[in-house]
Amino acid sequence: MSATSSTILNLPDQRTATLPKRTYINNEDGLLSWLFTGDHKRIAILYLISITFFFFIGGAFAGLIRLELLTPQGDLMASDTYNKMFSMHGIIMVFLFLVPSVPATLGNFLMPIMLGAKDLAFPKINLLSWYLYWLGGIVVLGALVLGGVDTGWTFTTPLSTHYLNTHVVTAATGVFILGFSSIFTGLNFIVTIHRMRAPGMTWFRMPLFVWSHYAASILMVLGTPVLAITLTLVALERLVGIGVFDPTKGGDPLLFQHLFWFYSHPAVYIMILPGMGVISEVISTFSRKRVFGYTAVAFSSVAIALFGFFVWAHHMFIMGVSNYSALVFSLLTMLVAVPSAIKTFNWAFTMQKGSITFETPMLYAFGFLGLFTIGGMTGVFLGALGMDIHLTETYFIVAHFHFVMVGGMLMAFLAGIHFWWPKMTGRMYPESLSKLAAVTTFIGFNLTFLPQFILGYLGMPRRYHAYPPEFQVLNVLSTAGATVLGVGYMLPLLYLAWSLKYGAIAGNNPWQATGLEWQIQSPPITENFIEIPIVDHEAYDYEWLEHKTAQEVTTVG
Amino acid sequence: MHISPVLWQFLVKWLNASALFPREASTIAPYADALYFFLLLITVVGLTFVGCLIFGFAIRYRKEKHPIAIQVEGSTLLEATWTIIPLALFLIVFVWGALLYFRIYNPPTNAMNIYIVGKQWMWKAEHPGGQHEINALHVPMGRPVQLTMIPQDVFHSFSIPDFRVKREVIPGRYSTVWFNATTPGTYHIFCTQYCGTNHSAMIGEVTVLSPDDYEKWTQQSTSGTSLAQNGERLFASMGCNACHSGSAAARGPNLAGVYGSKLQLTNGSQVLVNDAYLRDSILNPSQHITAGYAPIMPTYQGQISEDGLIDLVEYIKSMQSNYRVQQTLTTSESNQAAPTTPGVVKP
Amino acid sequence: MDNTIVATHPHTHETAVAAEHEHVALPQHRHHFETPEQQREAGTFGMWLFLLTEIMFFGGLFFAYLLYRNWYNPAFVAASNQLSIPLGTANTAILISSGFFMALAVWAAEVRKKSLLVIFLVLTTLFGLAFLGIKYFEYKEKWDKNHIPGQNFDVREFVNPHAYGLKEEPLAPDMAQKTQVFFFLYFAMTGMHALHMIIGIVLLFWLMWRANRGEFSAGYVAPIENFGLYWHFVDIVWIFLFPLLYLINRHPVS
Amino acid sequence: MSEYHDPSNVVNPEHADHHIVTPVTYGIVFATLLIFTGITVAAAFKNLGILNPVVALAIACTKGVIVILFFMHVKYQSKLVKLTVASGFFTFLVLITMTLSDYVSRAWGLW
Repeated sequence: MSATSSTILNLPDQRTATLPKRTYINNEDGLLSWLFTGDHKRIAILYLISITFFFFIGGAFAGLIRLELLTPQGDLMASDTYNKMFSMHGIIMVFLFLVPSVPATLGNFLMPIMLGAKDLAFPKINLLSWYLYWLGGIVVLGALVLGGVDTGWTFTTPLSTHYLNTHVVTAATGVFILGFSSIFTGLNFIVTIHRMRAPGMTWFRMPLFVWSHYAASILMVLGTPVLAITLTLVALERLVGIGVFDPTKGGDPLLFQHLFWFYSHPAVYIMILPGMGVISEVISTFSRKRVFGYTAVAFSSVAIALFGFFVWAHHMFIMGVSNYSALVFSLLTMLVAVPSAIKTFNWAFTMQKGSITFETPMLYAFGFLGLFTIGGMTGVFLGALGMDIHLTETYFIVAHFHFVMVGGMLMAFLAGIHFWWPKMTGRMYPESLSKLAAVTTFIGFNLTFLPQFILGYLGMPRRYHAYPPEFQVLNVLSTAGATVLGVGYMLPLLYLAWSLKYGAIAGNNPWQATGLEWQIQSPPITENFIEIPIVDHEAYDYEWLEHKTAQEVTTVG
Repeated sequence: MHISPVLWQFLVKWLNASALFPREASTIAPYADALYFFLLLITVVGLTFVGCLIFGFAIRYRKEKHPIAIQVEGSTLLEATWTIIPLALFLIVFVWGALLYFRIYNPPTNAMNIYIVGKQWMWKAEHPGGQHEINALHVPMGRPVQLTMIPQDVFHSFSIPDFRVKREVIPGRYSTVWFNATTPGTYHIFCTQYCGTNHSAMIGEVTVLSPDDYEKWTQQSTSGTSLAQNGERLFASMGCNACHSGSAAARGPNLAGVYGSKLQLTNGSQVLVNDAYLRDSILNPSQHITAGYAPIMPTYQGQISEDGLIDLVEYIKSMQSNYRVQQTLTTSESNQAAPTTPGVVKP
Repeated sequence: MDNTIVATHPHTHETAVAAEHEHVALPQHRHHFETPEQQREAGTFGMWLFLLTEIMFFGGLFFAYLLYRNWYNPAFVAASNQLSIPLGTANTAILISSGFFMALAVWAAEVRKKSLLVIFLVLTTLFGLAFLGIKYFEYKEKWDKNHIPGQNFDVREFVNPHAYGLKEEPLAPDMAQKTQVFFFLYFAMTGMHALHMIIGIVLLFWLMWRANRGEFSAGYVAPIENFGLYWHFVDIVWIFLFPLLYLINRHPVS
Repeated sequence: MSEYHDPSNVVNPEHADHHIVTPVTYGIVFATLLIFTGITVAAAFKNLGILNPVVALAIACTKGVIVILFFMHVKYQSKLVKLTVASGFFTFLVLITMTLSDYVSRAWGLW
């Protein structure tokens, strides 16, 4: 391969290349061998299929919401139907897609390999986590089938406890079960990272992907149970009428808000941190350069996890928390924005003096950087007390968290899926189509959500089924963008499925990346390594990789 | 290309009717917008900076031009720079935001008060003079107006985007917000906290009138009885006057002139009597026993609507002497109408 | 294996597998751990992480308790005095004993004494069941007095205690309503605790059965140890619940 | 294998040797717990004013710590486990104090 080519893609000779004979995919046959597997890679694939399924269900709701908002009148569906749509969209996307997206698929698949372990510490619990995911998913879908739930994903009391007769308890049960699924994933990761590292794999030799998953796992383990107890109390309040959140019985509705956001704010870090890990890997690989300021990026992940527990009340600034408290939480919110800024600059500087190529994962990573910067900065708007008064509960909020969650997390997820697709399946996806998809997604995304910032400053409230006519033009733009975005998401589904059979054989290390996962065959064998590796280099050590490749050429050739 | 003139006109009209920036119709709005533009500025600068870095590096160090990467560990100086500069910016934003927050939530003392009751799915405005409005609010221009708000059911949120004010309406306690409208006209009121099926129908209009027009409107639309007068009737019919008669031997404390005073409670604490205190001591009296009185007052939780509470609060606020209370009491006693033990009477 | 690259060392597959099998001393040793030691420590660590989630789970309830106890102190005092101190104290002692036998069971497993292990597990279970039995009678009394929060909640006893032969100060009617908050928290907290006990007892039966088969008599003690952690955690929750719920203000009001 | 291959993590700070606690220790701990239970009941019947809940909680914390240290073997565990336990209680305290900061400061007035 010549040094001046514009890609680092290095595939084996397609005329002679074959997939390895023995892989985790064909190690055992039959559906049962998948359903009772303990193999983290197979569970990751199970998860991947499951979350894709739920992503498109949630996406369908998003499409219907945007379609309804095309006109100012509520003409496509009745208002309670609309309310059920956005509630389901929220619950499915948050609990069934975003929280497990990267950790349960890519994290599950890669974490043990990156650490040089044969599997996660508790394979059975890992499988249990997937079953709980489906149990929770089915209960949530059950709530939908039985007639829906219209609380929004936030289950705000006293609305959810006393004023709705939809299936709140069913949906809450589903989310409760999903919480356990998430706890078990996080618990497994923490134990694996602490206990299963290969000899020589010190903390500061771990890839940043692992660091960010470590931070996210801590949040999962410590935050999720608080959501569980809160939802239990909501369910009890509905079923027995106990009144902890009911002001007429002496309860405080704000207590619900505190407990709910104690989980749900860290939850946004659970969602975004693993995505940040993916971006670190991708940018490093396609710049052929170690991540700039490795320790700063690693510690900023942990800092986000730590500070993440101190800022939840910024969701409640106008809800009647005391002014003093609001001040403290606003200040802490400003502090938590700093580690994200540090990360962004480090990623940008990783490219400096690198040797950059522009494959699909890198394009998605560029998209992530731009959109996450906007998403993060608009978070500062909302963290500033006085600004929050005008912006909160409007489309500004909607645009902000979609920039972080969809523009950030989903871009990172797609970057990761494309990046590790050859490792997971042994085959390449079609490059030009995937680039098209990346660009389509980026354009569609901006068209969908940039107008919503303007709508938000105009004051258009979120969760509105009908709206004043002067907001229509921007809503039409947004809906048009959503259509493009939808196409952008359908494309990968199609060509990735296609590539399973017809993609080019990828070989072990198509990107010439340094991670341990790239040094084994693709797809890997059942216990990843024939022999547990001994790690003698840092992550992102491209000189080590060059040296190793040179040696292989001399010994094999 | 030929565009049908009808379609063209429609398009032009459609685009002209669209909004891109909200009107500035209160004294707060320019302050909020100033912070907004500052934030926009740092966002754009930050985004441009990150964008320039990415595109600059991507072009300069693309593989064709720069085939061999040069490994760099990192740089403490740079790390410190991009820790401190964002931190400093964010702290400025914090201070600025906090100042704005207190501007919006700290009403001036001379503000006129209007009560807002939110219920699924309408806004009821109650003016002290006895004007009642639904999904509408008339306010004078150039006078600070404070809204004292409470919902009957769930969380709502009262938002007037063109004034840049918003406040959650919290079940079980009064919340307040204030504004000083600067331009006559009509502006949207939104409920921004999701409150059930017809959440998006819980919108209304605030009409800002010039002082003269406002005077006219007040005269024309009054219901004839002020809130305090309603409250007085309620005070008698609920039997409050039996204990709070103001006489020395009364079982309840004297309420005349109590509003705005500092009260010594049996539990030793001192409280300022305001709207929230009055409402709470009607619903949860035992936590607000004035020193020297026995905890015998029954609770009115569930027996009186939020509107009724507002009437009572407004009445007690306006009460300067007990003359009329005692008059009512004598009349009703002579008629044998008022029960001596209150508590079972529903309004 | 033409497509396989061994990460660093050029060992052959056969020697690697053989080397692994040397480590395997116990049938319960799982393949993906290098040593039983590593497996045991991973198990303990995982169990502790699970207990962290339990801390946070009860944490929400404890905060609700803290808040309402401060808001409605008189109601909490009066309602707390309705709980039986002898039963509560007895239960505390019973649960501590149960924990003690659990600790001894862990010891018995560690020194590989099968019959002692089974005996201690049985004792642990018996004391656990005794705790639940007493709890049942406490709940039943509340049921009879209509002190279960909900539709039928009855505050007469707190408004007019003397009529019921109680020496309490009467509560104002609005404050008496707040006793419902106390009782809800009482049932939620002790109920969650009892639920954990029931789960624990089910697990205990399973462990007893396995212990009786001699599964834990050859040096593999992780399940006993980790269950012990769980059981002691349930203990600790009660150690906090007892003073917080039963002993709010037992001394005469000064 | 090479010299830094340490499968049993003997030199790892996250590692601690397996320590068997004797029944005698358990017995002493058991007795202590029972005595503390007695003290906490007795203390509740004395009027200590504001100190009543403080004493009750202090005793409960002591008992809890004893159980954690001995029954749950944390005294003999690795630094990692100790840190884990501490972090759990730390997060719990964050939940309590930060939420309480709102409730306590609400009473300070509306500014």
